[in-house]
Amino acid sequence: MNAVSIVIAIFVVLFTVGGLFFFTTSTIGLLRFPDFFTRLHATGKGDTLAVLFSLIGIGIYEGLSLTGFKILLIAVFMFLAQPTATHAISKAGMRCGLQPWKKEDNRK
Amino acid sequence: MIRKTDDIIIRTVARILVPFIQIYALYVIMHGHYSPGGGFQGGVILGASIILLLITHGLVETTKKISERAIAIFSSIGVFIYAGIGVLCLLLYGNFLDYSKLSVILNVTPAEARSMGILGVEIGVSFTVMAIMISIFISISTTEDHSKYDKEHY
Amino acid sequence: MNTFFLVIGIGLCVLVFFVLYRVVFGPGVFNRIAAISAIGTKTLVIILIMGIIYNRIDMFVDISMVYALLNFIGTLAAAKYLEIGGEK
Amino acid sequence: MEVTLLIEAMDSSFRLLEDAKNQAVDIMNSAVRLTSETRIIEEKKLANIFKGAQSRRAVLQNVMATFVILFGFWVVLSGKFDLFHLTLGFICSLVISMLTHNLLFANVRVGDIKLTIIRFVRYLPWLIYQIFVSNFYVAYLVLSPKMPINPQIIRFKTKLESDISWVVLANSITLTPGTITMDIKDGEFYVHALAKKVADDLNAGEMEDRVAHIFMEADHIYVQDVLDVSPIFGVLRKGI
Repeated sequence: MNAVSIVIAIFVVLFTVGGLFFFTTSTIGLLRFPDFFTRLHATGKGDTLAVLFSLIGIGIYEGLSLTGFKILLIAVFMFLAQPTATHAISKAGMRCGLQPWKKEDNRK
Repeated sequence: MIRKTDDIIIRTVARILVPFIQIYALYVIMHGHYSPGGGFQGGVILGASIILLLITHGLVETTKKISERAIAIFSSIGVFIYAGIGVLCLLLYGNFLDYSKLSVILNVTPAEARSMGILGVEIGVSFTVMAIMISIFISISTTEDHSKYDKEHY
Repeated sequence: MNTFFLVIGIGLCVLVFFVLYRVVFGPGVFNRIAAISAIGTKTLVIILIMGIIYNRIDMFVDISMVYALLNFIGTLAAAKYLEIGGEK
Repeated sequence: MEVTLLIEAMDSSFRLLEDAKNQAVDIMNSAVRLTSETRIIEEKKLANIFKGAQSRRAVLQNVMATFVILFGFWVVLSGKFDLFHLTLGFICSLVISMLTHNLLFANVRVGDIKLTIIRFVRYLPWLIYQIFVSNFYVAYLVLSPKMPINPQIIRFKTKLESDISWVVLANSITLTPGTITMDIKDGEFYVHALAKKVADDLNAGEMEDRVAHIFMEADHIYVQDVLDVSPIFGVLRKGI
């Protein structure tokens, strides 16, 4: 195992563990936040960066090839699709008359 | 009746994504004998891209591109291609879908003939799957009146 | 390296089980849809990690991309359906 | 007697002349009108032919551009460069570009496309930095035991015009700390913000200025524009 592969392994571990960390925070946010819109904050943002991190980690592990390019393509697609999906769900919720949670009311 | 959304964000993202999704679906169909996928999966993605167009641009604008009559024709053409290749093999003294017998017509070696025969069958399957998916979606969404849906279930 | 990816995959699976709580008990349809979309995003990464473990990532990357596409389209369709139901 | 007869004859002859003159004027007028009408019709026909040719040319351009992009995408996806697969890719991208030529280039604004792309690429690092900040913000909120949130909905009217810039703005708002775009009605953005501070940050309008700068919309002078111009100005001053 030479020096280059060790550096690559360190980067892979760093990015993938970062992805797992942000997946964890988004999941805890989904469970802990008080209402629908605040939960969307957790999933919409957390999942985008987590997927980006995990895909970068796997792409570095895979190296510069056709497969690596396809992984990059998935990352670009998620970057475009995840905010749009979040926006679509939140708009549907607002049109259906869901009331956003306020600080004053204490319902969980 | 499927109305088009009044949301400009979803409409723009869909209109940018649809051509790429379709070329990806055709890639899945055409490379079915090297990688996973093939006729059925590619057909599903192709149908899903048209459904994305339907829910964002509405029924009227989509049927300008691919009319309901064309969808019905596509569904029967797909079955015709599939069965036609099978029967052609029968006529050449082989079994049903015995592609290697096609080498007499195509003027290539039996191995290449098998590859081409699989490709033809997959194209037929994908046509049928795409057409049936779109026609199911259209017939479900145009007959039911959505306004009767009560608000308690959200 | 394979063991490391195995650990990451198991961690993601555990997270999917936690999100499943929102799917089952979440008050209302919208929480369920948001949770299902989050599960789809995690599954996409799990599929890629499975590809690394089985050493066939060139195959699994196509499946993962199809999964991302269908997840996106499914979420949009559900949102559109509920939105039409909401307008009187 | 003869005098009156003479006068009557003269009168009638004058009247005849008058009628003839009126008729001639009428005929001349109608002839002029007819020629002008035919000319207008001819011009309209010509214009129609010209416009048809122009729109056909625009469609052809769209098909060509879509075809080039899709064929490049196919080659990258396929990764096989033998004749059989390239032919398949050619046919597939041709069919799809015929089918979807008005989707990819629906309403392109007239402008410098190269400069737009360069500015967009320069915008991306800032966006990625914002996503980092937003994720750490959400992580901090989630992991802190008291969860100090105070959600509120803010609305503002945007000054952007084209749909692409709206998409970039809405998705950037969704990805940056503490805000998601909820709804857009008649150019008004409804934004759900997690805390008062975040909402104030958004109302300051830095992001909107940046997006307007990318797509060269809204009449504002930005710092970046001045920086873009300054090297040219320096060259000019050296010449003087």
